[in-house]
Amino acid sequence: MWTWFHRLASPPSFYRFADRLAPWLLVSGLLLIGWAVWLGLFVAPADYQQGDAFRIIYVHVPAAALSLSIYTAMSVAGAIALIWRMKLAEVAVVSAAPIGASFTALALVTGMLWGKPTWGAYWVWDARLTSELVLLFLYLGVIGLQQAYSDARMAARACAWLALVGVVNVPIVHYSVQWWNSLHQGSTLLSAEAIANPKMAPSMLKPLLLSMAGNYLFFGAVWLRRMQNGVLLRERRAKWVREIALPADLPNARPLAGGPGTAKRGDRT
Amino acid sequence: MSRLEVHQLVVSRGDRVVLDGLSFSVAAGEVLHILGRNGAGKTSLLEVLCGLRRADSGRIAPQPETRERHWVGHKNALNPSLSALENLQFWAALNGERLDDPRAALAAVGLLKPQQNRPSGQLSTGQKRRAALARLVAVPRRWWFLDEPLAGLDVQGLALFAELLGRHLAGGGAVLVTSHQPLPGELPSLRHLDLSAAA
Amino acid sequence: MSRLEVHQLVVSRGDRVVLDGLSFSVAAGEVLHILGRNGAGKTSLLEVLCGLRRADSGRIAPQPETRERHWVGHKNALNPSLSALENLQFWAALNGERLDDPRAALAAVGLLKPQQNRPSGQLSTGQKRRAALARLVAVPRRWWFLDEPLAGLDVQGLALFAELLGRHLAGGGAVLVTSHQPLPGELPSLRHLDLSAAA
Amino acid sequence: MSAAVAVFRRELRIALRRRAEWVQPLVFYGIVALLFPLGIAPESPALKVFAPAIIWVGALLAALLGVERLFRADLDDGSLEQMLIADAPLALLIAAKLAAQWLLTAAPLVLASPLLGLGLGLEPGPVAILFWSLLLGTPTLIFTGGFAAALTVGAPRAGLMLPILVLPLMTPAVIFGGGAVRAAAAGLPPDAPLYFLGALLALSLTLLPMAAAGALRNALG
Amino acid sequence: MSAAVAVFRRELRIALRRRAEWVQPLVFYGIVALLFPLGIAPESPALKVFAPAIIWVGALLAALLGVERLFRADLDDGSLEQMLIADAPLALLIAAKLAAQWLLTAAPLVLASPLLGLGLGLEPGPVAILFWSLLLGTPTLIFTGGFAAALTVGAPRAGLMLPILVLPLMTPAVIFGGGAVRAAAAGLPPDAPLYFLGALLALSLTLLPMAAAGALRNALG
Ligand code: HEM
Ligand SMILES: Nc1ncnc2c1ncn2[C@@H]1O[C@H](COP(=O)(O)OP(=O)(O)OP(=O)(O)O)[C@@H](O)[C@H]1O
Ligand SMILES: Nc1ncnc2c1ncn2[C@@H]1O[C@H](COP(=O)(O)OP(=O)(O)OP(=O)(O)O)[C@@H](O)[C@H]1O
Ligand SMILES: [Mg+2]
Ligand SMILES: [Mg+2]
Repeated sequence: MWTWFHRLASPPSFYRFADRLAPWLLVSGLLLIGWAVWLGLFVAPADYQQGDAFRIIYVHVPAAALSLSIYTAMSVAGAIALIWRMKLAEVAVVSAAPIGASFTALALVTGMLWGKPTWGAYWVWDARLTSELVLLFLYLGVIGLQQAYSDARMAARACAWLALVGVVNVPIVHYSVQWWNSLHQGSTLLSAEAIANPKMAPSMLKPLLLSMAGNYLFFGAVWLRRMQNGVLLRERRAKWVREIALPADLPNARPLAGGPGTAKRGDRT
Repeated sequence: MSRLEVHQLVVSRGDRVVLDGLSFSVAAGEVLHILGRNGAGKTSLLEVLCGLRRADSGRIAPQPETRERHWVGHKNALNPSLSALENLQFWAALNGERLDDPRAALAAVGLLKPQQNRPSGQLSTGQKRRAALARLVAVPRRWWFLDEPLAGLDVQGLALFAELLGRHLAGGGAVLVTSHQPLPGELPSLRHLDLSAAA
Repeated sequence: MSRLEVHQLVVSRGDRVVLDGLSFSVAAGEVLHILGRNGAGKTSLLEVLCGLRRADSGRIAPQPETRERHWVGHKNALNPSLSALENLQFWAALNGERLDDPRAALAAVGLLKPQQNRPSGQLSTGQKRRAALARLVAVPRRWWFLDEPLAGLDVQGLALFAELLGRHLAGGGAVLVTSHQPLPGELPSLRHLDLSAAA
Repeated sequence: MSAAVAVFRRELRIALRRRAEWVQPLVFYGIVALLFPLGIAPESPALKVFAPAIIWVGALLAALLGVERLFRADLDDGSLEQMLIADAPLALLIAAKLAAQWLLTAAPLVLASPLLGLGLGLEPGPVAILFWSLLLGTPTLIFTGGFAAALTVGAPRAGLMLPILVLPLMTPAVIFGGGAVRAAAAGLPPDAPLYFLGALLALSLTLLPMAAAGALRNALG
Repeated sequence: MSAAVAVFRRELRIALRRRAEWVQPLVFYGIVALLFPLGIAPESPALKVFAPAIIWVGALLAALLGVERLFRADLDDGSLEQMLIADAPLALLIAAKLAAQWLLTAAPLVLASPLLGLGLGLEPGPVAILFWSLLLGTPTLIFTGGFAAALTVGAPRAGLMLPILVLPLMTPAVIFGGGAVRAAAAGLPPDAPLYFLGALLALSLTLLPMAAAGALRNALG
């Protein structure tokens, strides 16, 4: 197990492993999301209080849950990067940040859209909402910090430190509904007790769970792809990258100049 | 520890490899004068040896201990608001060293009372360099890593430095030093290491 | 203007008088090598001559005009985020000069394409110094005021500098330069000015 | 004049070395705006009362944080020396530097202020006044900050005069700026404070670069 | 340990020599504090509601402006290099630096807070809580700022990065600090937020210097 882990951590084998895994994650994720959307929009009944507005839950809740999970994952990867100086983990941190920021933004936007009909305002300075906004800024901080350094390795390790320290905000977001009397509703789904005996009608719950699973898989696929790009860019001078990224019958072809746009796997013909 | 061995050292800056598999060794009592064109990697090498920068690969054995080495880099490590004396005392306290007579150390590099007490931001280039070199006198340590210590020193400064160097070597110390000018003084145990790769 | 005369110049730093009634003159085609112990006031003198610092009294006649003089001080005037090329172009624009071929000027001091385009914070000490000296090549001006221009230059750099200097003097320029090492190259019109007052 | 243009473009170039640099000020203001509501109860009506003050404090902060670095880097690397002896009036160069600074740090705030204002619960009328007051007031803040930075960059002792010199310029900008918005919110004409802001603006644009140039020369000479 | 003491004493000594840099943040803090009471009608109840936020944001500003230059000077003159390779744990040295910073920038504010609080119309009960919450919270602010400064000091063009990193990290302290005072003002027990502040304090005093040390080593290596 440990040796397997070690081998996987080497960039070329990770690259090939991810290459095989990512398409499966992507396809299954999209299928699940599609199924959930169909069930959620056309099969599930309208809510007796909120009418059809509640259906935004199928986007909001998975996005919000992912926004927290991704930050947590980043900090775990960050810890690995800092303790074992593992390059792959460094790449993992910086490639997760933009995805996390997107999901956070999505959670915020869907939340705001949902807030208008239910609370009568797009935005209130409520603890849950505010701390989620802080989370977005933390993600943006990671992205900005990465760009502030000219050395990719240093940048990634700085981001890892930030991810580690910033993770204190994650429990604050999650428990904000309990610690402050909040407008936002409490955890009815995402807690151990709630999973044991759900309070939601099964026809509404099922699409939600499907959508959750689909989004996680989708995230996995995107993360792997971004990590692949990151690894290629980092290792652009290594032999294995040239073998992958350059046509074999062009021996004089120059190594990749770098830049995210050039490091695509599609270059192999 | 009387010998420092460096094996197959690889050091890169940004994404260029600056030192590509460098090996050498230095023994007690020796001066290693590191030469090389501008950008050859002299500063980078010393920084790696001092533990200020990580090498990509290679081995340094035994890595000199903190309390056994001196580092005087391009920068003098003088806070401009504090005097040369205060800076020296702070440096000693930082390293847990006791200074018996810091003023004597400063005088040994040619900084007299008025220059010792003035905020070091008000010293001239060469005077600042001397204040940095005073650390070598104030606390005896076996390994000296010096990056262009002669920069800015006047003729008298060079003579003082030559004297210091001679005393240090006689006492069994070793020196790794970069400099674009020849080292002053009689140095029987002088060896050269030329890094002249084009940058 | 083909002669710079300095009369009874008095310059003080803080409340100490550093130069106390200095007089000398420099003519076109000459090099004045300013010598002196650390802290003798060489940098202060050049700064006064360039208009960066006020003299307490004395006369400089005629004060060289901005567009007629070059100043390369201890500091290189390179913004670390900008490349050597961009720094050179900015300097030219600041002074209303047009550069025909800035890249050639950088190449003339030994900075090739990769070093021209890299953020100058990522250059080595000697490479930075060269980037500063490129200003001398890029824009011809009659008066050069150079404060330790040789600091950090390698052997090839010294040779390049000697060449520059020779060409400048042949063209009727004049140079006031401080340096603790002898100036490189054949300089028939070299004169010395020794400020060696104890500081 | 072309020298001033060169300084302006250089500042922008240094700042824009990084992709997406322009997002930074916006994120910054977002965070500042968010801080205040955090300190108080969520839907307190006090928020609305304080909205202009909050936004003005954001502008003040940006002015402070940005100009602090303004001369420091140039002093350290020696570029400032070259500017001092360049064949161009120093005051003009400083004005160009400050203008670039305004564009980079304050202009985004001015543009985003309507959004921030609405987010903090202001009505559209006062929001428009907020926008204009910021447009008139932020250059004063930046120029005053630049002057303060020039004073402190070289001469340690001059700094003690700082409060005396800076307070009379910065406080009025902030007070009148807030005042204009409050007047608008109360349905009163906001012209008087706006005129005052305009006067301050004219004063600071013309006088402060010269004062800063003098301070810098004095600090380094 | 004696190395940490040396760092602490050096910081104080430098600060006393460079009083100008000192006055600047205080002046600006003064402007901010002045601005709020002036900004609204004298007896508006809004002021009272906002008092804790004003004081807390003031503390935050002081922390932010102060840490900006925390490592910069040492980086420039090379002292930081010597600290990195000194025979003393870097985290300890950083903690000493930050402790000195707290004493210089935050302690005066903590001491003045009762006065400020009463001046802004708070009752004595909440004022006491305000004092304690600041005492517990300001070290967290300074240490967080120090960590962010360590992250950005090596970056060639950090721009507004520092405040962007600092402010979100500081929000928890502001949330709990404001919360405690609000609870006290509402007659509720303020223990819970104070405990949180205490926990944050313990966390940041122990962990952040280590994180800052790691970040610094990374930024310079
Ligand atoms: C901008 C506004 C909003 C933001 C930033 C936001 C944020 C979040 C976050 C971060 C979570 C995940 C919490 C966790 O995993 O611990 C969440 C969950 C949830 N949100 Fe929102 N939300 C917003 C508005 C709304 C609105 C208006 C509603 C509906 C009235 C809503 C309903 C929900 C529900 C039902 C959950 C799942 C809670 C559970 O059972 O665990 N949200 N929201
Ligand atoms: N921060 C950096 N990022 C990227 N490359 C750098 C950086 N600093 C230096 N370099 C490059 O690394 C190489 C080695 O630099 P180094 O400073 O070690 O040279 P050096 O031998 O000390 O030169 P000098 O004689 O000029 O002092 C140079 O080519 C330089 O351009
Ligand atoms: N800012 C200052 N305030 C007060 N005195 C200063 C200041 N800067 C330099 N001095 C003093 O002025 C004298 C002349 O300094 P200057 O830098 O001109 O010497 P220099 O001849 O260039 O020396 P070096 O050979 O070391 O470069 C020195 O004694 C120095 O200590
Ligand atoms: Mg070097
Ligand atoms: Mg000098």
